[in-house]
Amino acid sequence: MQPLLSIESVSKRFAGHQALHEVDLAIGGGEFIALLGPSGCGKTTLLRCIAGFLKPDDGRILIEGADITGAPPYRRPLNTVFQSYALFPHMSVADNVAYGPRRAGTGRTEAQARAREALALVGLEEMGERLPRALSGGQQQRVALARAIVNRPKLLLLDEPLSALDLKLRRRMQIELKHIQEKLGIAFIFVTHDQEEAMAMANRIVVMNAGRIEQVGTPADIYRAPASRFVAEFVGEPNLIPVEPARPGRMRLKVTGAELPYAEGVRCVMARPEDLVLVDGTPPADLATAPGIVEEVVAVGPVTTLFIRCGDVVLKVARLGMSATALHPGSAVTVGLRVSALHPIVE
Amino acid sequence: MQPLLSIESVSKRFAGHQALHEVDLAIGGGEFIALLGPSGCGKTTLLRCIAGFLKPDDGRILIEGADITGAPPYRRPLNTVFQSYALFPHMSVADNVAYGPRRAGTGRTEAQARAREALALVGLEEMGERLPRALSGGQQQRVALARAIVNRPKLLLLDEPLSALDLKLRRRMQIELKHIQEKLGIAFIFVTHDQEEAMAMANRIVVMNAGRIEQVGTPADIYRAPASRFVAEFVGEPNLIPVEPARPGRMRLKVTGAELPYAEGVRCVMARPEDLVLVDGTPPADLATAPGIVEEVVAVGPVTTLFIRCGDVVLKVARLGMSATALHPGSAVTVGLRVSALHPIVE
Amino acid sequence: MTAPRTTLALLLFAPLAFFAAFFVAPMVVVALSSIIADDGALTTAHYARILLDQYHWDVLWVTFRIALLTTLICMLVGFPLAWYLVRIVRWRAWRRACVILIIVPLFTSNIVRSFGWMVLLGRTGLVNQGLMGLGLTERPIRFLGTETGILIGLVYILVPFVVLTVGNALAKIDTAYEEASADLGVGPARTFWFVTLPLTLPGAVSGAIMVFALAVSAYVTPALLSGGQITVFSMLIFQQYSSVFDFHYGAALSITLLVLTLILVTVAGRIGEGRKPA
Amino acid sequence: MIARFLIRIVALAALAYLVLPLVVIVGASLTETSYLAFPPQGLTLKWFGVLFDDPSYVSAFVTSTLLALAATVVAIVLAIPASLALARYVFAGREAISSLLMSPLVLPYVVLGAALLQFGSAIGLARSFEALLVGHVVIVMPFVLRSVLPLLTPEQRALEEASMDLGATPVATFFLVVLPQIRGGIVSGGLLAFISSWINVELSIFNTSSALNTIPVKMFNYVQYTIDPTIAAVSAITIVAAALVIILLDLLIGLDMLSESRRP
Amino acid sequence: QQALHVAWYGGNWGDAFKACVADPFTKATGVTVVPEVGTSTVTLAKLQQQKDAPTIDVAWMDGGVSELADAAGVLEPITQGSVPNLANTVPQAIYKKDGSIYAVGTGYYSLGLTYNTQEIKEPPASWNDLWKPEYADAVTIPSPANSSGVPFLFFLHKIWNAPAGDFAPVFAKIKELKPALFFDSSGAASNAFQSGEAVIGAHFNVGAFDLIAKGLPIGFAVPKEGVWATDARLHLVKNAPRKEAAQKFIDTALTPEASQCLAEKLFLGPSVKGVKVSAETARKLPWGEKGSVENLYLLNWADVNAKRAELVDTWNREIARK
Ligand SMILES: Nc1ncnc2c1ncn2[C@@H]1O[C@H](COP(=O)(O)OP(=O)(O)OP(=O)(O)O)[C@@H](O)[C@H]1O
Ligand SMILES: Nc1ncnc2c1ncn2[C@@H]1O[C@H](COP(=O)(O)OP(=O)(O)OP(=O)(O)O)[C@@H](O)[C@H]1O
Ligand SMILES: [Mg+2]
Ligand SMILES: [Mg+2]
Repeated sequence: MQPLLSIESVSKRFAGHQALHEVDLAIGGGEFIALLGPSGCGKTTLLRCIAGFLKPDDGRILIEGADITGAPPYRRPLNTVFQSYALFPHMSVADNVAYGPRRAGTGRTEAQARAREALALVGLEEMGERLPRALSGGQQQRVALARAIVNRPKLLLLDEPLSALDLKLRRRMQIELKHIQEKLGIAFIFVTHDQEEAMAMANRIVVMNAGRIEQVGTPADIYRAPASRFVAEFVGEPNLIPVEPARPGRMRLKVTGAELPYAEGVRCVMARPEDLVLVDGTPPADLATAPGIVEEVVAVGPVTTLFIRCGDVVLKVARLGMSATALHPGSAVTVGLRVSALHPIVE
Repeated sequence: MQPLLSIESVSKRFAGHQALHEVDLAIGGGEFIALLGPSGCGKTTLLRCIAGFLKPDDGRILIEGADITGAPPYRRPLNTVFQSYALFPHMSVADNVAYGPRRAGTGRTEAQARAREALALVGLEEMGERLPRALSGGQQQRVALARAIVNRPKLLLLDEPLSALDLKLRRRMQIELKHIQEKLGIAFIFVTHDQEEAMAMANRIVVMNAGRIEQVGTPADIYRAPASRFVAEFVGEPNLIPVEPARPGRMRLKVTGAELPYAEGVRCVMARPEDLVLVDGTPPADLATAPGIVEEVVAVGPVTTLFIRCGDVVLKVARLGMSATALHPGSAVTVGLRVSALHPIVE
Repeated sequence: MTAPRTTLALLLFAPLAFFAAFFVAPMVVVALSSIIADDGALTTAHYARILLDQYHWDVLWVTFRIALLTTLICMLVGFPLAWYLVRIVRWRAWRRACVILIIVPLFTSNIVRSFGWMVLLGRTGLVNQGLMGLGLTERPIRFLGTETGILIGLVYILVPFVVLTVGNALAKIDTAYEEASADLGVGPARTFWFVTLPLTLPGAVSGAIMVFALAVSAYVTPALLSGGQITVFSMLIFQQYSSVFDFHYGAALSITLLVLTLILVTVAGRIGEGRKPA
Repeated sequence: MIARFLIRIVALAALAYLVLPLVVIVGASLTETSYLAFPPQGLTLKWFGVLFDDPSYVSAFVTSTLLALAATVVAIVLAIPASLALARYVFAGREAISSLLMSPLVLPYVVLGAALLQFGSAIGLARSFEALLVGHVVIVMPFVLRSVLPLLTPEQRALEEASMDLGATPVATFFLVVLPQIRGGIVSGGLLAFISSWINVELSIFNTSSALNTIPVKMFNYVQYTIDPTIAAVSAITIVAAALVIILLDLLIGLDMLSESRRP
Repeated sequence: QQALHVAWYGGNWGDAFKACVADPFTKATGVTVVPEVGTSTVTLAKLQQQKDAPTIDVAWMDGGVSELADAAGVLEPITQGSVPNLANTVPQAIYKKDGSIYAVGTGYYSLGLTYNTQEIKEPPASWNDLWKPEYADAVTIPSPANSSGVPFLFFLHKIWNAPAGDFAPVFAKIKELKPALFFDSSGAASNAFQSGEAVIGAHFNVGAFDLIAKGLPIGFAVPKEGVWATDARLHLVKNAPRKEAAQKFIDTALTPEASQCLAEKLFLGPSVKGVKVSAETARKLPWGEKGSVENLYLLNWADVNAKRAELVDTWNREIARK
């Protein structure tokens, strides 16, 4: 099937800085794509190329097979929620939202009705008469969202649309966004630097680094089988345990001494904190163990993370609930890890 | 002991909107306070009253017992890290940081030395010569921090200083901030809308809602024993299980039928998702159980949340790791909950 | 951003064509006539006559000094006024009334205004009467026919330009910067000096350049208020065009003033601008 | 507080300085004497009567106003695209073009006036309304440019992008988003432009004729020989008319260009 | 019939030209007159610029500028046949070059001593009174920007008997003067006198008597050295589009009625022979009560124009700087 959006080897360079480097990506209709990456990696640049505010130096962008690389923004069947909101300061909130329909030729009353509907969707039905500057940051962001979805585009680009919202509202908006997305069948490209958000919402996650795509995959793929150390570190907290060559065809974990089949270019393996357990008494046979000392205990909501020093390496062990706070820095413990849960990191 | 900062029944009203409603708060020296609340609840307003940019309509603000309610900002022994950074665009980074000491009469060399020191503290010693606009968002935020701490104030106000950073950098900055705070012994009032951040960093959390303080307490207090439904919902994902009056002096959980001592005004009790477990076989005696059907499975990093319908109520059950994804929507399960972990919510 | 050529052409075509036809072309005529001798031959004699003569440099110095002082005083008067209007006045009706008061004087004819100045500043004018009445001076102070008089007149018509440009710049400054400064323990006066002033500088420089340029080229006001006792460069030019009728020499004078002023203004603009477009 | 008080004093003194000559002029226009006198001796409106009886004054008023208006409008129409190009793009010759467009500001008007007359007669444009107009447009355009350019900021650019993203064509974007954003600059620049055109003598004087006379040139010629209260009356009318027009403008499009930007 | 375009001066001059010449002309011929108001120099500039297609038919210009206009070749000879009233004109007022008439005077005016009668009780008798210490900072004389400025230097040169061609003594003396202002327009001088800024100085009889007529305490004196005078002249523009009407207009200006009218209104000394004026007016004529055109110091404009640039330059360097 023809993808909704194809990005073919797009490059973009700013005065000596390669912001995008031969980026390839294909997105199907109705997909929810999260674009994840550190600050300055080129997320916004890629979005602006898709929206038409930047012309790629190289490569093509197609929507439903039609080359739109050179098309002006206002001819592209997509809308954007801007990182800086970019609300029109001289128009009321309702007029901001009604702007798109009005330009598309919708009558005044009809456009206002649709604006009201969109504002209701983001929980701002009563703010229509205000000017944007009379709203708080989070409220402004929701107006920007309402303004972008009111036109029912095929593709919505969102540049960190939820970053200014509090967790509760963010969760609500995540769910609502997802509903909106599913209900309208709009494909979303959602830029975020919050990997939990990306995992909770996206069908697929695109991880970018320094102008390149590092990995594209489902949230579980990205989380459990990161393609690089960068991805492993960027998406959640990894335990990166160094390995050394052992007898031919094998390599050995530095911490527990457990052995793994040898793989070329692998210097360490990754285990997520939740893959590690604390062992009381005799460990089950499939667990490799190492003794350690608790260094720090961080309890954040449902998860408590223990930082446990095992020789040179500090291992993070996640436990559910706050009960783990019974352990204090200095306690001696035994860490156990399932060798089958280890994922080799190729460098 | 005299508190460092006392806020006594401070109210602030903007053109018909009550932004702060008789807020009372006392903060000791060296405390790390997180101000948590939804967008528009008055966090920034409260901070601006403390900093002196807004004059409360009512109430008093005292620092070490001295009434500073009417004092101009430049006479208050505290500094602010602004939500928008507000770095002086016409000065180099070093000059920005040296600005406070210089204006306080410190000599040029001495001020520059202190600026360098403060910049080193935030890891930017090499950026002194640059202009703020040549830095990334995260770096700008750290400069703002350096500028605010260089004067060694007794109290530092931080308005969402980390909200623009990606998760990885934010985690690093959280740790660094905490270290700086402990090292300098400065009290921090830290505005955030991220409850994980608040829990990870603060000694005490102040939860605000609609211009009022809902609860003040340690992270564990707030998380485990929220004073209201609002706090319970704002800080993490609660299971709110309705209760009904049972035989005299007792009330009954609607879901499992377990009984609790009666308390006035309680309509529901809270259990965190990590307090609930899935039961295989015979449950232990201290667990109340209920059968249910899995509705949805959401895996976000280390935690997988199962949404399980038990009659009218959907219960959230948190499990560590992605193994839980073996359960699919539609599976029949038994949910168990420890009655001792339940916290009644007073309305 | 690099420009799509067609967009650029579209935007610039009309203004450039207009300027080419009605500014550049006539000025080329002037420039050409400045290098033509009476007999039609090419010559640099007019320029030599200007540039090799100490007198012209003296007049230039007077001209630029007056323009510079005018600019300075305009800033000193206009800045507080702009500040007052933008930051202090809370009552909108009064601010608007002030804006009107600032703009309206520009509409009055120079000549009538010079009568006003005579009534106010003349030998027997209200100011001198007041000063003498208070015993502050015995003889009337001469304002008219002095550089002071010219300054008073020029500042009068040029101050509104500063107020409007600086006022616009002030209104645009994000107050967060001033709050940050106050937060760092710096009082209002020094916050102004170290933060607000530098931030308004681009606007102020733009206003100052406008004032300086207008003051350098002003003719009617200095002519009326100098009482024929001080010569500024534009008077020399006017003389050639209107009473001596030496158009070649007049053209050379014009080009000299134009070039020198442009150089000064460009240098000042470089210093004040600093900000490059995105 | 003290600084604030001082600023108040300076500002009020400056306002007084701006107003005093106006008081003298308006006062002198009311004198009963046939010469200019201040304070006025007796009060009369007869000098205004003289003006209104003289159709040439009325027509000069109309010419001046039309000319200033047309020059301002043309200058705005030309300056906006030019400033968009200068603010938005980096291109070869940008600096040169910017200096060129600003340079009429530093040129004594009399030079341009004579040059235009000379050049204009060569192309058959001398001493017509059009000849006056093009000259005025040249000298007033820098005011509009200088006022509009600083408003075309990157933040402003983001709004344009948002507009186009929502499907508005560049033209629609210009009228619905750009124009409202730079209105303040256009208004204040346009006002300066209008004023500069309205009071110009040096440039106009070469291109006026009997049928085509502007108020300042008419007054200039008049006062070369005689000064009497009629010219004070002309100025007084101008003052009142200008004030009324500004108030009207304020009501119509809002001149709140100096109001402090309020942050949320 | 097309309207006739006549360039003349502003202020009360224009009013008088209209009342004394244009109105009777229109009444007689039915041709309306459109005034092109401007100073002599601006008028000349306009004539030069539109040499090829003039719109102005007749132009009033001052002595001095008149010669420049002739040299610039923008004038058409006036002939006896087309302007019969030339016969009534005093010979001094008919300006010829190479035998053809390029200009004709319509009345003389002078630059005399004008003073404030409240401040100065005795009419001043000599130009040298301007240097009296009690008038310091309250004196006015024309600057070279005024059409009388350069001629006035010649006049001073003559009354002080300076060596021929050497103006240094004149400038030296002027340098000692403590002026309120050097006026560059007649209006500026009037302004200075009516505001009290100047109490004594040179001013045109036209302007001075205008002030007197308005009730100001001003006096006009012809000192013992005499006064310098010039005239307002009419010129026929070369290739004038309405030549015949233009000639008729000039003819009208040379009638005794017009001349008398100008004398009554502007106190111009008539250039038409045998014009009678009232005793009241006679007192105000440029040559004083008893004089005639013979008493005027009329310059040779060729000399003036030849030295104009040099004198302006010297003035700039010596006088107009502090
Ligand atoms: N107009 C420009 N000129 C020069 N460099 C630019 C420009 N725009 C972006 N860049 C650079 O290109 C890189 C990618 O920027 P981009 O805005 O796409 O990052 P981002 O991934 O969106 O970051 P963030 O999460 O901070 O928004 C950065 O290093 C940035 O400095
Ligand atoms: N100057 C003002 N005028 C009118 N209303 C205001 C003003 N400042 C704030 N408000 C209102 O007061 C309320 C509290 O605003 P405040 O900025 O304190 O919220 P906040 O908790 O900091 O929100 P956020 O998390 O979005 O920054 C909001 O509803 C806001 O709209
Ligand atoms: Mg970005
Ligand atoms: Mg806030």
